[in-house]
Amino acid sequence: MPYLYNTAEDQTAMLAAIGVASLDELFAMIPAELRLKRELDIPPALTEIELTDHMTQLAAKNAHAGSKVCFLGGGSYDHFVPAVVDEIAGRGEFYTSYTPYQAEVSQGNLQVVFEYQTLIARLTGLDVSNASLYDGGSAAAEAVLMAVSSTGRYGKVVVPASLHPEYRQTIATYLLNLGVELVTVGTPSGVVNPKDLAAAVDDTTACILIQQPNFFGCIEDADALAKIAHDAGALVVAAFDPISLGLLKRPGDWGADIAIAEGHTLGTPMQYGGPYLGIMACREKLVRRMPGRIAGQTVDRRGKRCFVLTMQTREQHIRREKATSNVCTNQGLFALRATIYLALLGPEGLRETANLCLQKSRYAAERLCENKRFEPAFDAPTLKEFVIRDRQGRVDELLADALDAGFLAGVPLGQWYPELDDCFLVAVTEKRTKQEIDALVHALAKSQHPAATEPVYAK
Amino acid sequence: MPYLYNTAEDQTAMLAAIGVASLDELFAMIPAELRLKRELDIPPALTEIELTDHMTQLAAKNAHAGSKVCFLGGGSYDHFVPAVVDEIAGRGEFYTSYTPYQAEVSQGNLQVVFEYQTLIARLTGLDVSNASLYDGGSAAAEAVLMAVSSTGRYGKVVVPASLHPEYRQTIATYLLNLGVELVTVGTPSGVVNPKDLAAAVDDTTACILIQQPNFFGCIEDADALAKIAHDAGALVVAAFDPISLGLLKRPGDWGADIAIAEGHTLGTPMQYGGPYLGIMACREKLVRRMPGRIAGQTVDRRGKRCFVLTMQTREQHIRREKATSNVCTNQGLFALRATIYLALLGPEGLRETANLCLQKSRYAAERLCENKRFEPAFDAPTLKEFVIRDRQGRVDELLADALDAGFLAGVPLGQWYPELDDCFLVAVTEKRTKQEIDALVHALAKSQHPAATEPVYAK
Amino acid sequence: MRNSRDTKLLFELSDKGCRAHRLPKCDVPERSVAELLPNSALADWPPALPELSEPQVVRHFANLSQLNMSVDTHFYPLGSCTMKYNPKRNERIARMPGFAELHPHQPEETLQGMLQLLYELQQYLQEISGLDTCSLQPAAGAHGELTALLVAAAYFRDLGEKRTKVLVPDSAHGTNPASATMAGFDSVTVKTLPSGSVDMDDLRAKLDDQIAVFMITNPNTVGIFEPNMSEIADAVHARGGLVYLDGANMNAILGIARPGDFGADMQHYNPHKTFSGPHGGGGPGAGPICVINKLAPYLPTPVVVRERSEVRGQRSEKDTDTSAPTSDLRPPTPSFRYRLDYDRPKSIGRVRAFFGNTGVLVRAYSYIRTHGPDGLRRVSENAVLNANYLLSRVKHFLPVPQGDRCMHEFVASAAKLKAEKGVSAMDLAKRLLDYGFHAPTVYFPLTVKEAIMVEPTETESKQTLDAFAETLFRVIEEDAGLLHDAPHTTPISRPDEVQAARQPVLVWPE
Amino acid sequence: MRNSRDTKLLFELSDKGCRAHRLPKCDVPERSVAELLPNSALADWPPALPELSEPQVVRHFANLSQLNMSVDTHFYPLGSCTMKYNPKRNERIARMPGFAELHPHQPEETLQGMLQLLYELQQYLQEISGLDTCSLQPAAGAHGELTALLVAAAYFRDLGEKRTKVLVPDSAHGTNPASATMAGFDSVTVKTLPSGSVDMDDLRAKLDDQIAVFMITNPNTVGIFEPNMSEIADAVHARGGLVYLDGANMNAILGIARPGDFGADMQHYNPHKTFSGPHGGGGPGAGPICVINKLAPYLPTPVVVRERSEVRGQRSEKDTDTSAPTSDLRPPTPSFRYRLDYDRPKSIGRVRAFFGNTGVLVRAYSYIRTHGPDGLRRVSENAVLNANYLLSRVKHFLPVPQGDRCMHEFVASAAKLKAEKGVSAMDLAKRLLDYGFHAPTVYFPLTVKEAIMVEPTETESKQTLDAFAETLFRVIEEDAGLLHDAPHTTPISRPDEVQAARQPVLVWPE
Ligand SMILES: Cc1ncc(COP(=O)(O)O)c(C=O)c1O
Ligand SMILES: Cc1ncc(COP(=O)(O)O)c(C=O)c1O
Repeated sequence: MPYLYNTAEDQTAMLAAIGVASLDELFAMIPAELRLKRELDIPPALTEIELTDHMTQLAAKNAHAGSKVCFLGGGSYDHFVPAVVDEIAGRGEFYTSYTPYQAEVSQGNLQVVFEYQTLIARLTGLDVSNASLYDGGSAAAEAVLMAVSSTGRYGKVVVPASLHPEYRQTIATYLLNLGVELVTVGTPSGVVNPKDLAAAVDDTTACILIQQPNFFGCIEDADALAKIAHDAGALVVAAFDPISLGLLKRPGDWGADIAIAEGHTLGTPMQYGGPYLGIMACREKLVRRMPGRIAGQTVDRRGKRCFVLTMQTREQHIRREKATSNVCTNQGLFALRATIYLALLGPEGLRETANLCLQKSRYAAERLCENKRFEPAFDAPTLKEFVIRDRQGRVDELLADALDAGFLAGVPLGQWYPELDDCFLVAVTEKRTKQEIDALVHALAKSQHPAATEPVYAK
Repeated sequence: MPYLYNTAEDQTAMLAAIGVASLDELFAMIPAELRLKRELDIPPALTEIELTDHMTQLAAKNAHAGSKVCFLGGGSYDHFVPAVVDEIAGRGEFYTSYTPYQAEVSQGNLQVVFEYQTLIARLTGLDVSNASLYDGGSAAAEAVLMAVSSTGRYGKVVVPASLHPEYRQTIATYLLNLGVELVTVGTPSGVVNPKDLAAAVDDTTACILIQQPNFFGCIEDADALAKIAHDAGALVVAAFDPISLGLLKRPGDWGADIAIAEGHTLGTPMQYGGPYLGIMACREKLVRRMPGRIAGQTVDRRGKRCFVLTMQTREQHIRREKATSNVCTNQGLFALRATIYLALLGPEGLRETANLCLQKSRYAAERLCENKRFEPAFDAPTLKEFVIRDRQGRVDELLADALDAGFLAGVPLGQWYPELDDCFLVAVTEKRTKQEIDALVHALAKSQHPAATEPVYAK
Repeated sequence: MRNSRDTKLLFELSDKGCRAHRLPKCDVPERSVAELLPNSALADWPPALPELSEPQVVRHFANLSQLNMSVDTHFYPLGSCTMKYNPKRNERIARMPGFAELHPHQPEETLQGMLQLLYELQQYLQEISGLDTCSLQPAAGAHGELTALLVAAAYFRDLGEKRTKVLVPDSAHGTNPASATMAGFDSVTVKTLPSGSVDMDDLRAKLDDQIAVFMITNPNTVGIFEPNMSEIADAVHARGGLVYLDGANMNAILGIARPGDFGADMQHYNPHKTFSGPHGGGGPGAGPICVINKLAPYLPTPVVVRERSEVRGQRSEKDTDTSAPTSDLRPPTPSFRYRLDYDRPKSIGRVRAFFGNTGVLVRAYSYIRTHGPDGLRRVSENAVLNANYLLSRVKHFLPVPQGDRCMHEFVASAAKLKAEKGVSAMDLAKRLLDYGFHAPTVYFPLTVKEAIMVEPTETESKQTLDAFAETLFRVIEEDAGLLHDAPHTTPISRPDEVQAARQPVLVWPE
Repeated sequence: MRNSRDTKLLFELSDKGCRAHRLPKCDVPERSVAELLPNSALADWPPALPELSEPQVVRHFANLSQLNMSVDTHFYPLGSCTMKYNPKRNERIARMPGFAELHPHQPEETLQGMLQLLYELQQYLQEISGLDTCSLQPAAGAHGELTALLVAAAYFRDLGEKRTKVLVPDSAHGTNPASATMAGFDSVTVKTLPSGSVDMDDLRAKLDDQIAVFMITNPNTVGIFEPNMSEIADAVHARGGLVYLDGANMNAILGIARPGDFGADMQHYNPHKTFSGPHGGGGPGAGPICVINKLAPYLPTPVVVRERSEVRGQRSEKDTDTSAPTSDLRPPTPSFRYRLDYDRPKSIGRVRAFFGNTGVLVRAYSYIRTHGPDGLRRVSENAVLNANYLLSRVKHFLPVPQGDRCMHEFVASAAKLKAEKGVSAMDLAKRLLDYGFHAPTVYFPLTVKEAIMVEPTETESKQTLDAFAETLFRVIEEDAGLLHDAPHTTPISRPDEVQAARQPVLVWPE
């Protein structure tokens, strides 16, 4: 075993020092009848050469954003990761250290967390950020729990259908045993109709959760929706896309009390959905209800500025069953990556990235809809992704053909929205070129099947 | 420009401090008529996204050892590079530092060089090693110059045809203007015939250079050849393959006074032939003639053990035209990689690696020659690579077919040895599996062309 | 060689007009943003991010990194955290585009390699735990706890049983009671004895028909194997309750004993501990859970299933049984197809978006494949050997209440030292830093006074353990004053935590 | 946080029986080595390499690395070395398997991407130098010098001229005279004035028909542009000699002035300086050379040529002219094919095995493509701006003999300080280390007493330059004793170099 240090000689010496005759004797405190009498039934050991070979073969069985042109979105995006992010986050002093419990030998990590919190606060227009949560979905659920406990309203939580369906499912699961009702407001037009929301919100409502831009890529009338909630004394939780804040109003500026996001888009690769970065920020007054770790600035005994984990009385290791959350290990490495990423882009870089997504995605949408077969599913303006309706209703066929042509062309929506089973979601990041977009348009146009001459399927 | 720091404001302030009106004025000391009046005619700047894209496309136009099964040898080999080597050598403190001139802030590099020198001395069975040279070829030439100057024999240098032809060419180029004759002893049998060597060596001979195993992969009778040289008062230079020393007698033990090698096989990828690692070791008495940097152990002012560059009076920056060589920048990063690699393998790991090369290459040779079309070109035993004769003399056709079948099957020898234009060199490293070897045998058997039915071409 | 200039805050280093990352020109017809997006949604100014050059960014973070201790640079015997070596080969593998650049919504046909890996990992984890079915979805150990408790709740709801209580030993990690609360249960504390084992009388007193789950950490947090494990499990089961195993300490029993065999009905793993996933300075982790068959229907969706199917796409006889006999683990033949099964009507749903912390799972898979059956057993043997060896050296000068033996870790107490010399566990921890050792975990578990929890892991050498023991001895002999002010050689010393909490400064002002 | 245990020598850390890297079982029928190889060729025992575990290896080298200053961590104003930032994007690119895993003997059809890159790089280097043809083969600057001098020798031999002398200014880098000797020439030293410019009288005195080559560094090693450049070139050419330009200082004149335009017939580049190739703690480098047309036939083989050819393989009209008009640099169309041209009868042959230090050249190509024409010019503008700014600040307290202006670097002198206060250039250099700055180059060039050669490069900020200048000022004011013993905060201080040279210990004893 390449990772075991002790040699046979060492082992003998150590056993002697302990005063046992054998390794086996070390396990004497495990009752014999509870011991495993056989070897584990798992495959035999592989050397590094064999393992690398085996994993290379497994990897080769996957298509990926490097081998196909990726237009997939829906909460995960093929944004560019600058080389600096990989190089710095690949330094052992960062990725092989633990949560910074010993401040004296963790100032690197602690300062990064403090810088991260500041960046997130500035991004969101809110007062404070925590050190990270698991991902966007669980962050949404934590935000809802936070709203419930801080408002003391155990009645209901209102979310629109335009919220990421997996976020909605996660919230539902978290609320399962807490007796809080999860109300979903329909969004047939692709965005929340303020009237529908107003009808759903009342004085038992702990919060609403608005995603901006929403799951369909559409821009919600966030200010109006926030006002409805606030008028009812409910809190407003925003789910945002960090990249979009290069152009869009900050959640704190349109009324969000708590803002959460999936932060992988800030320098972390897609890696099949995780590990990602759960971002959470909130207003000052809510900070003592906030889950997760928080770093703060202080001075050491020599009066030197330094950073520590603080406000730990919220946390499980102190408050146990009364903690604001059970979260312990979070996503520190990706908070680091986000910090590096934002430091590299700066305000202009973030603006340009958002603008390229906007320009290219809108170009793609128009070009696609030059084809009579396709139409935009919704009228609302979009930023980075958009929903296309296939008037022939043959989405699976279409996407399969596109795949064969070398494109991960879109995410079919039927799996979450039966009424949208003739629709798919297309995302265009700053990495995509005009050439790639035009090629996609061409490939989708080529997808023709005998039955395709049928009368246009009626809605 | 992402790497420029100074902002417009900074620039203005700095120009003012200097007392010039413009950047242009800074170049006043360059006579106007010598200035370039136009822009350079090179392509416009690319952003990181565009550059990465462009380079990915260029890389995609190359086949490589990851996309084809590589059986190529002849001085560069597809050995496995453990991940630890990449990770450590990828640390900025190592790869972005300069030659360790300031010992106080370079102990990391200096200790690595000292460890490297010790490892090379132990590998070669010689007393001392330098800190590295450019590559195996130029190291061979430097060794020859070293032999000439230390023997004071400006008559001739004797090398066999079984020496790597590009090493021989390099030596010839280095000797061009020094009036030293380069004599090449033929090796029709694939190894040096002691009689032929004896006939070529006399008391004007500065040294012989023996490659073990030689360019054809064959084992030379090194002891006998070394004796011939020593009896004539000539020095013996050995060119060795570090991996082979897991099994073979160390150069110092068969009589080499100077040993050189291409060291990329110790943890550095093939990267199309460079940058590589020129290894050089020699006997104590020759050390003051050795080119290149050398680190030595000493103590600091507090008596603490430490390491410094030493014996610099050999070097160009002190001795200038009287230096032992002009080498300045060497291959430090690959000396580091070799040090890590050898530390990971240890004696057993090196032995097993060499043995796997031996076993697999011999298996491959036998399986190939089960096909009547092929025969071993030479009888001498081989370790990692071997020469196969295509009795149909259609080597190019054969290798082209193998390439289409997914194999980099061998190196045709005709380019250097017209008499061997029906032969090719096949190397098998520890990375190759039985499955891959069998597949190669199968692929070569399938290479059939109409003319292939011709009478077997006579030698 | 410290460089304090470049470790100023990003915001202090910011220089207006600097720019590291530049973007390509827009290659499609560009229109004004105002034309494309409603004004009401637009920001008036871009967010106030710092402005830096690329060299400055690199130098800033490279220098910051050197202010951390880490497993790659220092012995890190942080109890309960299993700070073992993180294999570099796994990092290289996880970076392969075929793993790192997969989009979570890709069609299954394009994910067969990844799904195969995940399917096989489910099998391995089931086999190692002795439990029947696995969910890879949870993002960390605590998340696994919550998920398993939600599964238990769904199970009892299905049975029509109203059970409100989750029993948690006082020596348990804080995430246990916190998870119980989040899952909607009342967390009831059960006493443990000084040895760390469960106080059976207290347990019996608190066991009733309201019990849903008993959460036990075994080996427990003082590093011993619960002596009454079977009794406890029987008692809980007799009341119709479920036994949950906190698997944070699995590093002690891989291939030695299986939770499923000693009474657990569910467990989580911490692959970032047991299976060497790097801790990343505070994550990522993963928290896969395994459960017995009767709980399987309630697991989160999706799970990975394997089908025998020759022709791609073609309808094929399904085998939802994800707990295929593990003898079935021979390298799968091309005649298998891997699918994500969403069709699980009784499932609790999701506990996060997307499949799971796949990047961590890829490393765990690589780790398990690297070791094989024999290797995993030897991991635990050596983890336990190292811990007992260190215990045998330390106990002579620092009392270890639990006694002379431990599993993968032990908990010493500085209570006596505190009383006699005024030197606390914290003082010892801080002083160790001066000698180039990371500190053990202190003040956990709460049941041991002045607790010093030491977990060396199997990847450390006898030489290192000896050096650590000698240093600890030396430190104890040192003058108390020296220790109170320790550390003396680190970038900072004894930050004022009270001020940090009283007047919190959580962001740098604009 | 230093960890001195794990930075013991590998040989001290070695523990018999340890093993990090394991190899697969032999999967072919295995035979005894004795059966396969002659006994006389076999070793009796394996080489005495240290035996270590993987975690130990990582911790050893990770800690060693932290004992280095580097560009990634510190300001590194080492004169004549152009320690600029090494872009991370280039490292990532060079690691792509399509570049890193190419075998040097692959057939050309499998190398079209690499050959295209190398061909285009030849073109760029020609354009930047204003010379006609390029060889990418040399492995470093000094190697380029040697190669160019061998080319010159072959040229004169071909002309039937016997020229024996190479003139080298006394301020030149040591590699210049050393290369002259290796190429078989007599190196003759030409004096320079305090300003660093060539002493024209001495030059004229030494110019005769024996001159083969005049080697000039311009901008020279004191960082000024040779005022008599044209005169010098004309004088040398008038005698039938060739002018060689040492291109180590190209960072000052990219897109500003071209050696070919100011009289050079040949030059080398140091891509590891000018084009940001990382120095690797002492290499790798590369030393591509460019020459005028009449010298082209003598360049080493092979060079990369481009052919117009539609059908692969098919015989095609060749264009050996590697100096195609650079306007030809538009992204090449698929109708080009790239070949290695070995058919160069007058070539000097080879100066190394294989094509060249390709890995370094890939980075140089990336660097040039990243900057483009405007960017390269701005690199030099800012390199010169930074140097002059620092000069303007330093000259007030440290004399700069060359005067008030410089190009990319300047040379100050501590001679006065030495005389008045007994503080040497070395003392200043050592003390700077305590403040987290790498030292400038000292005692080079030899023509300036107590030389302190400062090259900030363009990738440093005004803030850093200000901090450096202020520190230097502060250091000069400090007590001499403090400086004599400096540095005080580094891992070691003032190693005994005399002992190192007198009783050399060059290897660790077995
Ligand atoms: C005993 C124990 N249980 C549970 C946890 C929580 O695991 P995680 O941090 O992965 O959420 C930990 C981690 O510290 C632990 O030590
Ligand atoms: C002026 C000058 N010439 C030549 C060289 C030699 O270049 P290299 O070190 O790449 O061989 C150097 C490098 O230090 C130099 O500074």
